[in-house]
Amino acid sequence: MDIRPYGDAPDDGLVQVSFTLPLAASERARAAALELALKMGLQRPQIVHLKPIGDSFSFFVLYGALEHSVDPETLEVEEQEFPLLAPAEINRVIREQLRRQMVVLGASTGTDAHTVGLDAILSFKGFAGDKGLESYSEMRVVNLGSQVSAQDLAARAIAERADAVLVSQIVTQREAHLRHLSEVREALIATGVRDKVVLVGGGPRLVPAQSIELGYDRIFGRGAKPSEVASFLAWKIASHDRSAA
Amino acid sequence: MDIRPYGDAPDDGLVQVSFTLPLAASERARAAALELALKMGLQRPQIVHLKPIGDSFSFFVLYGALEHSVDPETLEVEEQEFPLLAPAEINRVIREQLRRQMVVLGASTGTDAHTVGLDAILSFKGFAGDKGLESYSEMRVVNLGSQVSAQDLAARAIAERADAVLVSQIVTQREAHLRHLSEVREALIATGVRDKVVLVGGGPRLVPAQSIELGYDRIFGRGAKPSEVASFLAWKIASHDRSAA
Amino acid sequence: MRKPPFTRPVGRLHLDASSIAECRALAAEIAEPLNELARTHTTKSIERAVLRLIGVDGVSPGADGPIPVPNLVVDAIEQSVGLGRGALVPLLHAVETGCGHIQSEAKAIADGATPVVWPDGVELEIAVTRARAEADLAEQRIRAAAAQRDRLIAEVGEAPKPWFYLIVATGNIHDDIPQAQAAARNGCDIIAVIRSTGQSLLDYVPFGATTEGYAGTYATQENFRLMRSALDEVGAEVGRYIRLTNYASGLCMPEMAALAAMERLDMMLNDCMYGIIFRDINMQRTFIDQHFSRMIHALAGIVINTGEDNYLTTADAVDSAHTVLASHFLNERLGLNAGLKEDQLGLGHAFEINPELPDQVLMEIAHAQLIRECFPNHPLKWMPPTKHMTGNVFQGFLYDGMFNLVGALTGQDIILLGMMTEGIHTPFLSDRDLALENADYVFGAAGGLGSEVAYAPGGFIERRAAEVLEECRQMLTKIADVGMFDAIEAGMFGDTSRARDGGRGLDGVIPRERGYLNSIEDRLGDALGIA
Amino acid sequence: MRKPPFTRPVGRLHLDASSIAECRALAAEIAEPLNELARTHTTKSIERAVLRLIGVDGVSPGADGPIPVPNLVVDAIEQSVGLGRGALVPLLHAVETGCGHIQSEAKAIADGATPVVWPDGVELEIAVTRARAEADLAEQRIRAAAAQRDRLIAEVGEAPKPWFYLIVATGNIHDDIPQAQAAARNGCDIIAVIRSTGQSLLDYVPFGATTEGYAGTYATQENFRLMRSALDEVGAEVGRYIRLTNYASGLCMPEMAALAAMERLDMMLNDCMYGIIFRDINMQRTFIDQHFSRMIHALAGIVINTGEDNYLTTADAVDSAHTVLASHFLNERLGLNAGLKEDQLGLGHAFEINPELPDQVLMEIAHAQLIRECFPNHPLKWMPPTKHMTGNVFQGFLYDGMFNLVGALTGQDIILLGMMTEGIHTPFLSDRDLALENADYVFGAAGGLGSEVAYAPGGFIERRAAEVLEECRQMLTKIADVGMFDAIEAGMFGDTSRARDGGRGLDGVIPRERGYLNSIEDRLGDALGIA
Ligand code: B12
Ligand code: B12
Ligand SMILES: Cc1ncc(COP(=O)(O)O)c(C=O)c1O
Ligand SMILES: Cc1ncc(COP(=O)(O)O)c(C=O)c1O
Repeated sequence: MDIRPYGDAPDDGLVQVSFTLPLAASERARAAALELALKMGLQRPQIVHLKPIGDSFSFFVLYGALEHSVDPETLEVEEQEFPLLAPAEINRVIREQLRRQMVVLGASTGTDAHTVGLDAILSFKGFAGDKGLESYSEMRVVNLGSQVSAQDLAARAIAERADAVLVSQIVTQREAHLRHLSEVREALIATGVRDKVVLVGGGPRLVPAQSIELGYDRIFGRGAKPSEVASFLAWKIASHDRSAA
Repeated sequence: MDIRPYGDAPDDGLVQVSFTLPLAASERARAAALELALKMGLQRPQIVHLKPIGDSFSFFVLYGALEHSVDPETLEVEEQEFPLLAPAEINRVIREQLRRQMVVLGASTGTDAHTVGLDAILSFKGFAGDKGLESYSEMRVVNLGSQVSAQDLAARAIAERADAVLVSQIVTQREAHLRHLSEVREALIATGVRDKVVLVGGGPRLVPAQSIELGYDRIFGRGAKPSEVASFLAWKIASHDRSAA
Repeated sequence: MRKPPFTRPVGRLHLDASSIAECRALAAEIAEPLNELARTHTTKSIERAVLRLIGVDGVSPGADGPIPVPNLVVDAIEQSVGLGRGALVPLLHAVETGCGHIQSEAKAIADGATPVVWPDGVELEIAVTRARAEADLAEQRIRAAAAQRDRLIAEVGEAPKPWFYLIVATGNIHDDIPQAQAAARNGCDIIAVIRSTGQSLLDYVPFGATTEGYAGTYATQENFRLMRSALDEVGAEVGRYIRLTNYASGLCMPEMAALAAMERLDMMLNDCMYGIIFRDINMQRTFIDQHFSRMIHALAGIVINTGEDNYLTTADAVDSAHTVLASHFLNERLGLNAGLKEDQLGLGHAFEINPELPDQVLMEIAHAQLIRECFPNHPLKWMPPTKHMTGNVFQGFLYDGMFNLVGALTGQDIILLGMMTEGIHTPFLSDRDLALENADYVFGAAGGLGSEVAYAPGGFIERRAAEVLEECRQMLTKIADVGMFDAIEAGMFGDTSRARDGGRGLDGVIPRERGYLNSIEDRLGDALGIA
Repeated sequence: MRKPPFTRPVGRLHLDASSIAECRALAAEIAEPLNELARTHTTKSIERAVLRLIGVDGVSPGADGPIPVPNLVVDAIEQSVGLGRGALVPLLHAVETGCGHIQSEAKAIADGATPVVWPDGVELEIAVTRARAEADLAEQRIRAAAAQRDRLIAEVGEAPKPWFYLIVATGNIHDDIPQAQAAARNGCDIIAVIRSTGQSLLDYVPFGATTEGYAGTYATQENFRLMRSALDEVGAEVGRYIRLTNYASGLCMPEMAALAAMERLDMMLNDCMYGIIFRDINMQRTFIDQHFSRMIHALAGIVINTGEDNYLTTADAVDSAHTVLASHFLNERLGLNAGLKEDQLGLGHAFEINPELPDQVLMEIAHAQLIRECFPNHPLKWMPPTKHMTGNVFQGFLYDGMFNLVGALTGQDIILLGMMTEGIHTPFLSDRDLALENADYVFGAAGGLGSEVAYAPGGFIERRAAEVLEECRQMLTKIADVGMFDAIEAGMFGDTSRARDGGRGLDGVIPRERGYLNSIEDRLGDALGIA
């Protein structure tokens, strides 16, 4: 069944929109804002707020009834491809698969200096009560911190005989994160280890659906939990038998 | 030249959107929100916030780059059809045209009990430093207050020999304002005085462009000033020679 | 919910206690003639309320749609034996001489099948006896609902104060319900279903479940029942008894009170002047109606909310701040006179000053704290910004937050949560949810300031509060001088002038004649000790 | 703007003055070895800064793009006569023996056309004399910029405090400019152009106007100049001198200070530890660089901003609140040692506590007021929430408002305005404008609370402040014991541990040898009275 946004009643379609136009506040600017709203599919759009910003910009808040609808049942929703496992289970899988500790290498790469997200996944303390990968007895975690170049990371992956490489990317302006993630993938390919590692990326503005286009085994987004990452790693080595690496 | 919204750089198209979907918070709800955003023309839409409201609604905040653009120069912008006049000038026009005081009848009609907007236009005190119609020596203002029925208003228009009828409509839920404005127009037509009065409507959710569809001589919107209304009335009686009424 | 322990800070402003006492004395003086008016008059709505309380209900078909039986009965009595002696006796006489069943006989009178007769002698005595018996039943019914409230609160749990109060207003009771439940699940403690525009001008209470209100949902007994049970359901789920509110206001004020009492509503907007000023309802009608309504509320354990905040939508919030306080003293006195206890007097306020004025927040604090200190035992209701809310929803969200903060600082009991879209439309589901997040944050994070903060002695806040109190004292002195009716005619409240014989509903005011009987009023008076 | 008169409330917390004095004494003790380190070492960036101050500028083509001439000259000197005696003498020797023009000879050395020679005897004396003369010119140049600032402020007008501080960050200087101007027109007093990710790790300063930064715009001399003149223009228009800020941080800290001094920037982010902890820059390099940078800032009349707020992005804001205060005492001491005056020490803070914690706002007030009282003469910089900002822009806008309120209550001088989209993206033009509206409202409406409010003696706020002060005293005692390097290695700041020989830039640290000459440092030392 098709649904539309719910403002105050079923199917009223009401949505709120705000944007700035590079126009001085004027009737023409209003008309332009309404025209854009119509193009977005807002029926009977109302400009409820217009604020001049300096003398060549105008900020608008609008409400309107969206003409578009969507049938949620027809949408492809990614089922999480791996099962969530308890730590003991994860450790057991690793032991069985690798017969040694799994080596997990993590870094925030390129010019990105953010480490809180990476540490949330790696460090013993973890995130929101969920312990990090360091707490798994069958993992050996090497946290390289931030601002690590793709080359250094690839070199360390070889040196440490890494089973998994975890890349954190927080800064997204001008698509910096995509560029940095690609650099790591290319460096791993160039050094011939891409197929020997599970390659995982993460950051608040990434979503799992980007895994394929980025050539990663898995991308994690906002609010990712260490236990999810650990479960994925266990599932991945089990299902793909990377123990040969 | 086509323009697009300006987030952080020219032509980046970035807009903010929020809405509620009648779905429990879930991956499917996310997918539905993204799908709607795409239909609105948001490229690379990002769900930056998802809040469950109870267990059958989800509130979303999204950002994305609008693919639509608009050329402001090609838009029809209503030029204000009348000139803004100083009070003395307005009084002079009325004197010349009518050779008596102009009778202005105002009311908030139907079930609408809001008077602040109407009083802002009519009362001596006015609005934001702009004196109301009562301050014009050549106007006799009859403020009927609120909750006036269309029939009573039409009857009073005849009794007072009104030159202008001003209708305020504030409550818009379920299009109450449009209904009430139409009732007044119909009542004036039924009693045969529609053509003898300048019919003006006003309220915060109305816009001048609605004048024609509503069969009003002029509609005023949010932030209307008494001096604008007075200027319009003067212009209207001068250009249409209603002095015969 | 992370509300810190609730306290009502007092003693912060070093107010002049004798001035406050003088205000109370003046209010009592002003209220006396209004009391007398209520004692000597009845209204059609009072009589209909009485009939409803003894079980008259339902509608009969009419030319323009169904007409409530209580209206038809009262009108039939008016047109036959007159209403000056009340509606109870003629109806119960018909009942006693007829089939004995109240609703059947009421229907018969409504349909013109049974003529209205004023009984004499023994028949009168029989009718009066029945009236007293019915009054006992009505009292029991009201008490039972109140007891049921207490039981449920004990069972599911009481919400910690301050109570978060939200409005639903879709116009459709079936849309209101899920919205109210969603709000309760996310932290709301009180749901008010606001009424359709125009309902307050109807001289009858619509019937049944309704779906077609404008900017509000019709208040009907069935809608009360549906919402009450939906809130009981969600209350059990969330472990907090969720209160329900509606409006005992407009031409049917007493009937709304009766329905609220029977359907276990918990709070009612019930102001002695709101209808006069903001709905142009006749002042005599209103003062008479409010008295009986409040007696019902008193016994029902319903907390009333007054509406002084509204004055400052038509008058200036700085210049007229004292009118709010003056009206509070009057609403308090009239409430106490009708048997309400202090803890049922949810005086409503907020002094919404233009946010562009310097020191706006300091003035808000001064005013709010002043009310807190003048009414230390009252469950005050703190209102959010409305008039100065624009289409800038972001800034509006902040204003709401600052009002929440002032409410927290000054220990207000009931917090009506502001809507960021107040300047635009009746609230969206999400507006309400965001408002709850706002309040949850502000009260959780800053609520403790109430017991932590003191204001500079002789500082801006203290001086401003003293000034408003003094202006209030002067205003009450003047009103005591000219009387309430003159004061309203002079536009002293809300900058709006109303004539004593103007507005709607005066035709429904009837002087009580010798032989007038309202056994329910008598019963309530006894029970409340205000005979 | 409707800011009420600015006051710095003090004496509200009844702090233990002897404990504060002890903290200061401990900080002096801790700073001493760092001073000694700076006295006995130079760095490549210091030498480049010195060259820039005497007029070396421009770039020469390199394999991977243009290389700044100051880098090429310093590298050439390092590879020939070594840097242990400084870069001034060999360069000025070439100048004196060459065409006499500094930039030409620098270019010649850069291009390898002129060999680097360490002069002896008279030639050495001539070079040294020239160095002293150039130091005079450099001093004049710096003083001239400072005087120009004073003149412009007198001419166009000074912004009333608190100053609203906004960040622009498009990456493109030509987009930054209109955004900064729009912000100034709508009430902003200070513009900070934040730098591209990665710039702080560059061991050179990029050249020219730039358009391609990531999440920030490259700091270059030309970008400084463009923005400075755009702000002068808009300042004249709005009648307020608009201050410009950038970052003397990262591997080129001293050069940034030099450029800032010459291009009349007004404030600089310039922390003694930020680069160590958040950019993994070597700690020896940083402590040496900060000293010389601060001498330049001192003479230039630049207000520095420190970055203690950042600690609480990686450490817990409640548990580690005292680390902020401890670091303030250290930044203060190191600043004073470098000749900065108290009114140039814009200590940065904010203790961003999880908004879901009870009493969050009370704790924010306690912490902010504590800093205010410990540093009563310092132009404190108050930071907005960042870490706990989510994608809920409405709630975020409210958090920002509450932080503004705390800033107002506690009399903070410089208010960095929070962005409702902090949790999402670098600010939109409209985010900044909304932030200005937010601050304008809060400071206008509630700013007066700062002089109005007192906190309960022995109450939560007072107790919390005392607790943090005591924890700070203990921490400084411990650091005085083990020394600064060990403290950082132990992760005492920002829960981040750095090794004394780790991180970037240690290779650019050079022990001063006998014969070391830095006539500019000497000149600054004399001028500042810290010789
Ligand atoms: C803390 C912080 C900092 C700290 C970082 C300290 C540190 N050591 O990490 C400091 C102050 C140093 C800092 C600096 C800067 N910051 Co910063 N910072 C933040 C802030 C406030 C919080 C980020 C955070 O810690 N989140 C908490 C963690 C737990 O969440 P998370 O990172 O999303 O991680 C979770 C998931 O994403 C995921 N995840 C993350 N990484 C990985 C990796 C893997 C393998 C997996 C599986 C999962 C995963 O799991 C984590 C747990 O769920 C954000 C704003 C905000 N509220 O988000 C800005 C923000 C991220 N910073 C920003 C910027 C621009 C900068 C600077 C570049 C500014 C400048 N030009 O100077 C500099 C950095 C310079 C550089 N070289 O990178 C921008 C980025 C804008 C954008 N989208 O491009 C933000 C969004 C602020 C803003 N609105 O402008 N910052
Ligand atoms: C004040 C107020 C009240 C006061 C009114 C007092 C009075 N005597 O007027 C009181 C408290 C009584 C009130 C009651 C109600 N209100 Co009311 N109220 C407002 C409020 C807070 C401010 C309105 C106002 O005074 N604006 C200031 C004036 C100057 O602006 P204005 O009306 O827009 O007028 C300007 C222009 O529009 C124009 N204009 C207006 N009229 C005319 C006429 C002419 C001829 C011309 C030329 C121009 C013109 O010129 C004016 C000057 O520029 C708004 C919220 C808000 N912030 O807007 C809600 C609001 C208007 N109310 C609302 C509602 C729903 C109600 C109630 C129906 C609630 C209820 N169910 O009980 C009741 C009214 C019942 C009824 N029968 O109408 C809604 C309407 C929603 C909608 N869009 O449908 C609003 C938007 C609040 C909300 N978000 O829910 N309200
Ligand atoms: C005190 C009071 N009474 C009544 C009402 C509602 O009016 P009505 O009676 O039209 O439903 C309000 C609305 O805000 C109010 O504040
Ligand atoms: C004190 C301090 N220094 C420097 C910076 C900027 O870092 P970078 O040197 O990478 O530009 C910041 C950023 O917030 C800071 O707070």
